[in-house]
Amino acid sequence: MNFLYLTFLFPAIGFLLLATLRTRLSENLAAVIGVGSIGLSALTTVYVGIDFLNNVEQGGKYVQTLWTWMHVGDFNASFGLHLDGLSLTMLGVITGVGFFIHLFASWYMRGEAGYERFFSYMNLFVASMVLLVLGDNLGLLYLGWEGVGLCSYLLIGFYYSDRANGEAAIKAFTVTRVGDVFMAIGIFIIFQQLGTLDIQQILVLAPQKWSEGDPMVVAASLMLLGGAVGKSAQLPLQTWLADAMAGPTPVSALIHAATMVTAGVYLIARTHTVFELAPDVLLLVGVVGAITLLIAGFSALVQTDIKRVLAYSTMSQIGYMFLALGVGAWDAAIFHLMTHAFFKALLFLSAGAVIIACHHEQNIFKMGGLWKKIPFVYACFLVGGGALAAFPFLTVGFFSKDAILLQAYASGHTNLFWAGLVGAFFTSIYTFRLIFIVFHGEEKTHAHSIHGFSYWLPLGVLLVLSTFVGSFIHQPLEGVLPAFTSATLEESKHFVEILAIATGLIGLAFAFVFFWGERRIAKSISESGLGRLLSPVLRDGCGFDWLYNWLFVKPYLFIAAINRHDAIAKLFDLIPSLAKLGNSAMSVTENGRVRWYATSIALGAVLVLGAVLVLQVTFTH
Amino acid sequence: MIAIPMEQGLAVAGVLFTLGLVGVMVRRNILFLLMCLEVMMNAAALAFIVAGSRWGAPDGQVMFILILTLAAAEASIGLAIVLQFYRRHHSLDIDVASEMRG
Amino acid sequence: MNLSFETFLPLAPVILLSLTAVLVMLAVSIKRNHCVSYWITIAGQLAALVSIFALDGFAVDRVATPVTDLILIDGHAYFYGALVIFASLVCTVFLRNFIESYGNNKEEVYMLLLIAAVGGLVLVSSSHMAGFFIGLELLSVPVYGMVAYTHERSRSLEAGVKYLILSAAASAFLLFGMALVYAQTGTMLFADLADKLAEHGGYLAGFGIAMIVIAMCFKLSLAPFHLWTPDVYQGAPAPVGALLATASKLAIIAILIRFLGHITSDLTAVLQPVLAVIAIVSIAVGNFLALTQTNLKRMLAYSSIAHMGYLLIALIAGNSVDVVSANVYLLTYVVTSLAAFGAISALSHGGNALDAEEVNHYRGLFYRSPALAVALTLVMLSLAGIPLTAGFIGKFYIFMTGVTTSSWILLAALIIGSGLGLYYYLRVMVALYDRTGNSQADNVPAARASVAIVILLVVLVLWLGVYPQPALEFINTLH
Amino acid sequence: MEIAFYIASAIAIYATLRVVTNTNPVHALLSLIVSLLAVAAIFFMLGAPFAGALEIIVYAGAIMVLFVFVVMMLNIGPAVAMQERAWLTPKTWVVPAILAAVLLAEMLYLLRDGTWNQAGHTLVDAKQVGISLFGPYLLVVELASLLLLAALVAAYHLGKRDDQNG
Repeated sequence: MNFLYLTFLFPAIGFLLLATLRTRLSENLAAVIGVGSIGLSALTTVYVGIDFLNNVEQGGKYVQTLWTWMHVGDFNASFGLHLDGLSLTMLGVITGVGFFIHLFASWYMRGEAGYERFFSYMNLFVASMVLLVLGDNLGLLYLGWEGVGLCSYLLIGFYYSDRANGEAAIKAFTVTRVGDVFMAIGIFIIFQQLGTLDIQQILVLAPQKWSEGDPMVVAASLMLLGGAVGKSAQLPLQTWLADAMAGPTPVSALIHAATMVTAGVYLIARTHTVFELAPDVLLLVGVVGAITLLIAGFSALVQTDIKRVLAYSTMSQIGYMFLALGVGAWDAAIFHLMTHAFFKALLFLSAGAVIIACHHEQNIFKMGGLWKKIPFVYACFLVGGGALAAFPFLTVGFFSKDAILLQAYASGHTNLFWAGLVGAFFTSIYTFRLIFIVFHGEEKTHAHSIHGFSYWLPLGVLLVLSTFVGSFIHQPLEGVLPAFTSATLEESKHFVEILAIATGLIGLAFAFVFFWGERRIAKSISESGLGRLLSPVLRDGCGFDWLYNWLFVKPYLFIAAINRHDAIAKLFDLIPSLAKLGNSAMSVTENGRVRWYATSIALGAVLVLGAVLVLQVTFTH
Repeated sequence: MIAIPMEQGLAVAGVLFTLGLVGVMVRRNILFLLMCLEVMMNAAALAFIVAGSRWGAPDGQVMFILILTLAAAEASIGLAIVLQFYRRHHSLDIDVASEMRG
Repeated sequence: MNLSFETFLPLAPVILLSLTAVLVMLAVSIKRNHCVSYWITIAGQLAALVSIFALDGFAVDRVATPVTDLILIDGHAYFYGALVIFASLVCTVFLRNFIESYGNNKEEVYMLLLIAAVGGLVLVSSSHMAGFFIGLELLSVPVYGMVAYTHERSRSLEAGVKYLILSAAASAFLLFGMALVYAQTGTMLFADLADKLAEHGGYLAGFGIAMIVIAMCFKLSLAPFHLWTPDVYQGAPAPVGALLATASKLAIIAILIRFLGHITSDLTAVLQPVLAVIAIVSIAVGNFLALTQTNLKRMLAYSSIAHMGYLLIALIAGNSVDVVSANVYLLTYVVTSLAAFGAISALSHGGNALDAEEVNHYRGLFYRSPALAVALTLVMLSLAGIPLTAGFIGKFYIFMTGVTTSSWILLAALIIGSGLGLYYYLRVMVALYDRTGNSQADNVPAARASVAIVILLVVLVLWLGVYPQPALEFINTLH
Repeated sequence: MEIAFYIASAIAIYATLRVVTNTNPVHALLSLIVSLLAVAAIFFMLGAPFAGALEIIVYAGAIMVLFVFVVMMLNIGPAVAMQERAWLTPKTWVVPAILAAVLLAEMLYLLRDGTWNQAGHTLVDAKQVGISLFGPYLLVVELASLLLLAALVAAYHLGKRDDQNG
């Protein structure tokens, strides 16, 4: 476990090498550095993980103090890594899934301009993400949090020559920044109240300092929730994720599906004690998740871009995680986080393969009948999609989603449960709609077949993990997160399971009816009056962009237009002009003449000595 | 041996010191500047002797010898610079040396 | 008085440096050879540095060892002594390349440097007015010669004249002040000062101490005694500027800390408001003047005025001198300043009419000498006090001193000054990466040894910024 | 006999005033020597004969002669005196004089306030000074030699003409 710091160090070194050597590297060398650093990090994780599971008792932790930055009086800024079951799970997902995505990217990005730039950002991302999950205090966590935000921004705008991509990047950055501000305020509140940023201390001190429902703890948890919804693309800060698909597909797989967007879930799980002290806020987490999963599910139904379908499905799946957090199903949330990372990474990478096969075509209605050309990708999509739609027993998604629905039901929040069930229904529809349209039906483009080791290995591994095999992975969360307890858990188990299976299969049937073959019903609905009205709204994410445009952007531009001459800046302009005034006044004194310099010394001496004399006399009298 | 109040001796030193200071502020000729610096040093030396004689200890005179050393050192470097300065500018006007400012 | 070998053992660094100066003189008198003189100087200083560590051995329980009445060797003296020798060693390396192309005698400058280092060592360890005075003069007199060393440049000569006259006037203030203190107390030992001050009433000593403080303020270039600084920094050869900005300032702060530690609390209370005003004015003046400066040397001079203002906060906030804060601040400031002047030195040659001092010389440096440009960037960040650089740690300590003593006005000055500082440091950084501007110094190759030392110093800057704890703990054991 | 002290003081102050105001360098130097001699007289009166002797020999003798040499080397003619007279306008005097007056006033106020302390009651002869110099002050004496060495080297280098080499 002593090597824990290497999981951070390898990607960081990889980033530095790539960033400093830049174009001096050949593509192959850049790939070796970029992928190799993550590979080494993943190997370290495996080693550390085995060591941890063997040597640390259940619910235990391992703390590695890297260095004490400063220790002045009561102020102690030390940096440490904190490893427990939760962070080990996250670390495994980040480095493991991250490695396969990097490997895939080395194939996917080949020949693109800025190959080494891409890997330098990706390595920086992994380093920041590792810091985020391993940091033992909120300051370090925030550093990682901002680091991944930066990388997300850089990678969304990777193809910056296209203006739309730049705008998408700015949108993502701005929207998540709103969340980050809330989070920073939350951290300030916690520090002001508890006097520490150390997460473990916070978990201990919070119940001592606050009683349940204390206004301060409500405020703190609300602010943290604000940060979480921003990063995890939940209502009301969900609008950026669909546009974030402008980045290269491996980026979407790693950052905008598997890891970064789940940071909000991690944050809430990490500070669970604070949220448990504010039950209303915790319920709000669940409600936010439920609403998001529904809205995102609706929107996914009508998307035409293969990646946007997956983006909305990501929002909706994170909605499930939030829902799970909200009902207290902590380990179910983290379990779904992990399985989601597997199958969503698989789906995105497969989508990347499809896009490559179709010569960078992303519109699903221009594809079709691809299953013959790229059968392996088809298989991946079937398994990944099945997991997404929680296809019973064979896929990993079934086990995790079932756990969430079961615990939601058992916790008594039946409204949330029904919302989850409806969401599952829609998930099933839009998933199979995507598969039917892309892989079946008539062939519309001439797709070429694809080969390569670094293409099929990541897909193959993720494929296996997305089947029921993935559910055998044990997450050492006992003792780290509170266990879910409910009297009705056992008795409602079969009821919920049957309901969930039925919902999924009915959704599949609906999808078959609507989207198989000629898709007549689907077309007639979309051409009916209601369809014409609704589908554009749904396609644009239920009109949130439109709403925010009117609510924030337009008024902001309006105010900006009124304030064109910038009255506030005038006030601030005062500072430079004052400084300039001071500068020119002082410059006069530097006239280069020794006699004047001597005079200033004499003047200073007269003043100092006079002051000392007066003070001495007054002090003694 | 004349017993006088120490304060009067210090007053004389003070007067000499301020006279030297005035000279440094007023004169433009480097040679005069150096002389005025010598005056200031000498005033400090006088103050030390006066103080030493109040306590009847040799420390004042030891300090005087140190000041003498310093005065000699500064005078020699100062005069070397004066020579160099005169060679370069054909003038001893210190205000010529105000190329750097601002 | 019994003087034996053991008595003088703690003075080994001083003796070694003096011997080295004499050796260089003998070497010159046998045959002039730049290389030989240089290596003798380096070897001597290394030996002195080693002797300091050998004598101190990072001891946990230091015993203050007096050598006659004049010198007191304790942790404080060791720390500052090591820093002074380190600074002069680094300046020696910078000097070599600089002086190589100088047409006139090259070797004397090393003698002057060594004698100045001796002065610094004596100053930091003196416990008596006589040691104080002779140390200060040993530090100043050789520097007059070094500032004007390249007297073929009219600016160097001008700087020499200015520094000589004003510094001598300040010395006169110092001496007169000492005489007044002696007149009232009858002692020149620091250790007896407080007792005797209490015993013999009167205002004379207070007045004298104020005069001493004025002279110190002049040497530290604190407002309103700061006017000489930019002219002298600009005119002096860049490596000499480095010495002035580091070794000289260091030693003077060291003695000031020691001296102020021995006066009575009544007098401290008198001096505090005065010094507080000086600190605030210095911060304002230094930062204001640096704002529009396009000459890097002058800018560094102005920034040093502001930095000394910050440092003064540690000396005056609260009832006693916050020695730890001052030490930490000086350590970070010295390392950073050395690197800054080192970068200028690396691009400057004694044979040229001017040093590489205009910001324009550095425009687009990144594309000519990337390592130096990155180093200079980090130096500017450190001077501005950006986190993860040494400068931040220093400023943070000062800030903590201000907070713990509730000196809100001083803190406000610190914060506003740092804000202003950011502007002009960033401007230099921008120039380094500016591809468009035409550069005036395309043909000046950077000196390899100097660049290597600058990079080493920058590594130190980063190390102090990222992992300062060992250094901080070491400083905490000093007192 | 205190009158002797006051006379010597008056001479010192007057001669110094002449140094500061004189326009002719040689005359000023002579005045400075007079001032130094008067101060030396005060030293003798205060029981510091060794210091007095040194003041005459080293200060008035050696250092001032150095000045005289330089004045002669530069061969400054009457033009300089004219120039000096032109520079010494009342305008240049006003501010420095006021500053100095205030400084002096501060000092004199300081000295007036308090009791008189007798000085010049004990003779401290050369022997005592010597014992002191080579006893507790030994280090300072050694260091003073370094100071002179530094001054020697610096003056040698700075005084050299550009066309001289080696």
